[in-house]
Amino acid sequence: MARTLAFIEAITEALHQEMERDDRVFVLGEDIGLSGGVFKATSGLLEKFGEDRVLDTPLAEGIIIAASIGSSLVGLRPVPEIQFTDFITVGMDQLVQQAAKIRYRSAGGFSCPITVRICCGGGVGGGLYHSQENAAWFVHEPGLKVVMPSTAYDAKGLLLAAIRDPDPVLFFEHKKLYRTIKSEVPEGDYTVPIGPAAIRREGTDLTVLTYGSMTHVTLEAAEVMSKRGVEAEVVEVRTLAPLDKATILASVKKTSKCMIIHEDKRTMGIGAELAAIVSEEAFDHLDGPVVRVTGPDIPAIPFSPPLEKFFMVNPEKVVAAMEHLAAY
Amino acid sequence: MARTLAFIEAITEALHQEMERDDRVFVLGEDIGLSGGVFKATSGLLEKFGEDRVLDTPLAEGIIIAASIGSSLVGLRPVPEIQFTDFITVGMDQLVQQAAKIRYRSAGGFSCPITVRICCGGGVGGGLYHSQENAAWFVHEPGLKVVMPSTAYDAKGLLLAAIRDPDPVLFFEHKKLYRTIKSEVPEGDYTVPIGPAAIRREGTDLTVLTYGSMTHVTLEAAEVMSKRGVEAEVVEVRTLAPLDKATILASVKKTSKCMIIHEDKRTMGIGAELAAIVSEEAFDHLDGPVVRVTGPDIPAIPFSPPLEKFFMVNPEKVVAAMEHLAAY
Amino acid sequence: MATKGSPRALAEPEVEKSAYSRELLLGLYRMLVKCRLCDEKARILFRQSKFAGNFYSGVGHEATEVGAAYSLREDDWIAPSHRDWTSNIIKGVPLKFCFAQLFAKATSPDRGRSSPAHMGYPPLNIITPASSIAGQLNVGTGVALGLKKLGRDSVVVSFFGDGATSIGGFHEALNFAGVHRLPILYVCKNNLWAESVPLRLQTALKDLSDRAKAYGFPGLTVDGNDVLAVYEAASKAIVRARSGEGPTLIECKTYRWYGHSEIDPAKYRSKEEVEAWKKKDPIPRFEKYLIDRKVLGEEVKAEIAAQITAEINEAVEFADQSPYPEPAEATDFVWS
Amino acid sequence: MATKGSPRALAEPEVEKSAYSRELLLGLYRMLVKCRLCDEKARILFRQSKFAGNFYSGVGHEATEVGAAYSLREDDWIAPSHRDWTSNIIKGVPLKFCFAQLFAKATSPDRGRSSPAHMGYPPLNIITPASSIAGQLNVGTGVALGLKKLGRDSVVVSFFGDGATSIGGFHEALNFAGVHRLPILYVCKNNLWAESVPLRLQTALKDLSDRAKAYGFPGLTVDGNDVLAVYEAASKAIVRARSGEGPTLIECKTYRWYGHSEIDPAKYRSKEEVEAWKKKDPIPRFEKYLIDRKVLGEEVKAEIAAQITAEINEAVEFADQSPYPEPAEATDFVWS
Ligand SMILES: Cc1ncc(C[n+]2csc(CCOP(=O)(O)OP(=O)(O)O)c2C)c(N)n1
Ligand SMILES: Cc1ncc(C[n+]2csc(CCOP(=O)(O)OP(=O)(O)O)c2C)c(N)n1
Ligand SMILES: [Mg+2]
Ligand SMILES: [Mg+2]
Repeated sequence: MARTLAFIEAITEALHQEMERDDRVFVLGEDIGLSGGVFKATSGLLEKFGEDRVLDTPLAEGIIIAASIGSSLVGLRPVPEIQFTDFITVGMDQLVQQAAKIRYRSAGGFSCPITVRICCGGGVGGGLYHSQENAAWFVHEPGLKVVMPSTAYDAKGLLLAAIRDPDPVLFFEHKKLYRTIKSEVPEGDYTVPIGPAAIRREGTDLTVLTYGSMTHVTLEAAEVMSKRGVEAEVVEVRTLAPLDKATILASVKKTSKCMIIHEDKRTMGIGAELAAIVSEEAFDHLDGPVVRVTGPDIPAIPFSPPLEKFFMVNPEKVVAAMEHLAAY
Repeated sequence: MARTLAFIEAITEALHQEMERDDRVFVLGEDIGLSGGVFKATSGLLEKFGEDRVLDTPLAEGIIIAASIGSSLVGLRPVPEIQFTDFITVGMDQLVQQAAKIRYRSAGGFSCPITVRICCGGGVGGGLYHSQENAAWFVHEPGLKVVMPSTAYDAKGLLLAAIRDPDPVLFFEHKKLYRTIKSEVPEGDYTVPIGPAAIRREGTDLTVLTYGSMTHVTLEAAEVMSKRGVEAEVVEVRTLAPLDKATILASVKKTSKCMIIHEDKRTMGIGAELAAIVSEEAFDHLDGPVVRVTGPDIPAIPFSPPLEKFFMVNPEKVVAAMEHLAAY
Repeated sequence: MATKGSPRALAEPEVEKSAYSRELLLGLYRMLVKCRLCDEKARILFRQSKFAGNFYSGVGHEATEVGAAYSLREDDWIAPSHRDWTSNIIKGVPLKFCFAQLFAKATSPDRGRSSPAHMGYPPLNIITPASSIAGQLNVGTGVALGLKKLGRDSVVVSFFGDGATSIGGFHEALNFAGVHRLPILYVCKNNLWAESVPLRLQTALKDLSDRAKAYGFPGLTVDGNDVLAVYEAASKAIVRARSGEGPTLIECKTYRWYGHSEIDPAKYRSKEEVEAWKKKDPIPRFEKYLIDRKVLGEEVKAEIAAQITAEINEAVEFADQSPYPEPAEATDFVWS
Repeated sequence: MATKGSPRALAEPEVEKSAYSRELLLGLYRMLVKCRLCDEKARILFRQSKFAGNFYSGVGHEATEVGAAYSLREDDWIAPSHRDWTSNIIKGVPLKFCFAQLFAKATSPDRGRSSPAHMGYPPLNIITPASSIAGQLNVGTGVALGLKKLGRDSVVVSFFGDGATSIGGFHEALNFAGVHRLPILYVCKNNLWAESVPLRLQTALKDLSDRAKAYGFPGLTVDGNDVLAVYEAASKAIVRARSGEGPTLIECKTYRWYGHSEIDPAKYRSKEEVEAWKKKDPIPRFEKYLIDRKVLGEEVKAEIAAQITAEINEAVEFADQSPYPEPAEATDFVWS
């Protein structure tokens, strides 16, 4: 049976159910046990599973990830939490030099089934160091899988898929979605496969590639445009690595126009790769430039409300870009 | 007067001259003093300037960079060396969260004039952890400048410009160039400005965007193509952040075709951003897809010679792609 | 070394505890009260939604903050962390800027960029903090290296919590400072918790000052709620650092009264623990000391409180009246 | 716990030094010689251009490597670093794979992916090392956590140099292991230099075992050229770890005879220093000990050397004859 759950409730439920189903699964991170996490994603786990499977760790992202990698080598299924992606930089070495490469460098002798839950994203007044995205770097690192759901349904299904996946998965959770997004979520077990993008809205006039919280912004803009006679096809790239090129290219070939929306700053954001793929592999089908609507190129989202607002992509900015592209 | 210097000699000379000229400049890093560095780029400095300005550091990239940032805040001009970019992941937090953002987060109250010399690149049998590039991540981080020279002339001129620049500059040195590339280098003081790309070869049939050691591979391929009647314009993007969009776009608008060559793995490599810029801002001028020739999407360059060879872009691969694009 | 313009023109710390001047004692007291009242005001303003984001109250830590930073000169540096908004006040930043910081107005030192509690002040050498823990400690160590290289006799005080001692950056910084005998004071505010993580899950040590044993310089543990104990330890360490003898790690055992931040109900701690620590409030304790020694009387006490309250109200008014930054300013100060 | 298949079927380490068996003593000796001969052979092969890349010789460190790893069971783990190619030999990896690793052939455990000296062996729980220093130490700590969670009594031995003790990852790992009393042995091979950086520029400590004082578990310094001293310290620590009493840091003072790598002439060290240490060669020293005690005679000694030499030649032959991996294999093993 499906009920309506908030995005974060879907994550919590996935963790509870998977820890019940598979006793190799354990969670670890800062503040996740006694307090249930800064956003309460892990609430109830300590009470139910005890300190042995719910580990409040020292403040040290490197060892949080390394402890996960190491214990995955002996067959466990760790699910570390990184409170804010802004602090993933401290764990970069472990993720990029260890997790991403251990299968490769051992020619398959070791595998590293960890699922790193990482809270990210802006628009909630987090300021410079609680609003970053930092997913783009990891898409450049083969060996890692990177996912970012936008619905409660996908949050549960993708998280279960991630934990069961034999590879290291970075599971990005946009904090703005935690309590603002609700959707129907089956009570039982199900997975959403890692890999396939989702077509969230069919359309014939232009393709919009997006992910994370921008999925909702894009859909809102698409509805506005629909009233103006432009039907956008919205493709949510919920797996960012490896990318679902087939779905992306099929949509662009159908609509002949492509736009990319992301919250992250522009240069070398994930939109760069999406644009590159489209312009290389669907060039003959394109009837207009591949347009990116993104955050500006500044170091991070500043705190003061007018500055944050300036940064964020909103439906109006998307609509303006859609108007422009549709008329191209 | 100009003499011929090897790429690495130009770097050494720049360090010597700038340390003589400006006593705020000092170098620090692992193995750089007593031994003159793993590749000898800093040789002679300890003897000439003493331990106070040539600091052999503990094995800890984080504090190497942080010590640089901190001492730059009080007016010094540190030039830290990172032996291999493969270990920059350990210093990621300091570079991204501190160096890139300190001017921004203090509204210009602090500035951070450091020049991080980083040795990178493959093709010399370095294996998984001595062949990485890792420049792409930083191009995504406004506040940082990223440069990568390909000639001895630029190596000296850009390094002097970097040290004098008021912003943090990541100065990438491709290790394969150190002793294989020689060019005329003036004895005296000069700078090559950070920012402008260089047109290394004029051509009318297609534009090739490249940087680092691939500049030479590309030029070699361009000569082959010239004999076949195709004139490629080779634009070396020697400053990777911020990008010189004007030069890039002007060339593509002239030739109507664009190819990108880089050694780094493909997905989310710097070619992604270059392709995105071209396909968004020069779309109307394009007569063919924006083609990327890059390393394959594997975690890093493997050691065994046949495997490394498989990874590397070489003139043959570039020629094949040029043939294809030229005929498009 | 210039101390002109410094609101507290202390040329050098006083080192003989038995001979502390009346001026010093009253100065410390005034500063304790100022920090407390400002911090409590910030909490009220947050709950009144006068500013957004979050706030990390340092109530309970005043003796540590004041004791450690009070004897700094204007040319000295502070590397604060998330819970050290008041270190700006101690170093002498006008209150109006401190509240403008909370309100993220254009008049704040960073023109609204950083979050409310992450405050620095370049003109007084207070490093605008990044959130990432141990970062300031690392950058502060770099400043100390720079000062030493320049041959200056300024010092750096770096503030951080128990939590920060677990992360790699802490180790790299202290090890480096040990090798080069840098002029820096590492002040660990051990308040027993890093968010909801208790000390027993952070370290196998009893005293975090033992961490210094790995770096070859002194580490000491002091009662962080005893302002004179902290002042004494810090001023000796500062003198030591200034004269080129190197760093000191001072662990101050203290407690935060409220949640990790204003949105944390802190249910993970027992009522008893919180109450026991509130009884150790550093301010009444120091008040009693001063009253017993006839340095302070009820009248002066009231006067101090009134003065500070007036100053705070004026500062809040300033912050309130200040404009927000213009949206397009968001793209300023990225590169030079 | 299974020891079947282990080439050295030692069920448990011997802990009473006075009662060490003849078998143990000879076993240690044989292993010392094997490591030395293999390492010197590797250096020759490198200089003969039989393999490319680089090699980090461990000559001089044999007593440390052998002493620390000799009493491991097959189910125990090793987390080696760049200078621990021979730890594979000690744990029982057939020599042919060790030389195939150097030659980066398709028959190497990683099918030619890692560089020559960065060798692991999954079937015997030897973690294929990344170069980035302290990484293995961190991942090894994670393995120890996993073993503890699974309720196994296996242990982990992590090898690293003096240099590695400066980096943040070292701190995070040891601190974490201290909190959770993990079954791991941290073996620091203090050879006085990290590349060309002398100890005085790495740390203000005299003994790196003092680093353990920051983590609440024992740290000890032993003569790293005395195989029995290392064996004794390690086997006690292993017993300790196996029985749930937690980690130990063992600093072994030793020296590397040659450059940091085969391309480093190591001119930064004085001839006197090198010669003095060569005089402390752990192998003749142990030989003398055994001969004095009549455990070893010239004949057995020659026999051992001959046997090992034959084994090495066969292994090199195997490596030589093995094919390189196919170019297109480069894209294998990226994802599952
Ligand atoms: C690298 C990093 N990881 C996580 C956080 C999130 N965080 C902010 S404060 C904090 C706890 C700090 O505890 P402590 O150092 O004891 O200082 P206290 O808050 O008790 O003053 C955490 C985990 C961070 N800021 N930086
Ligand atoms: C994070 C990191 N930085 C730099 C290097 C380059 N590097 C390889 S070995 C080494 C020195 C290691 O010294 P030590 O730990 O004492 O080990 P030893 O070589 O003496 O055995 C360095 C700097 C590295 N591998 N990893
Ligand atoms: Mg704390
Ligand atoms: Mg060493």
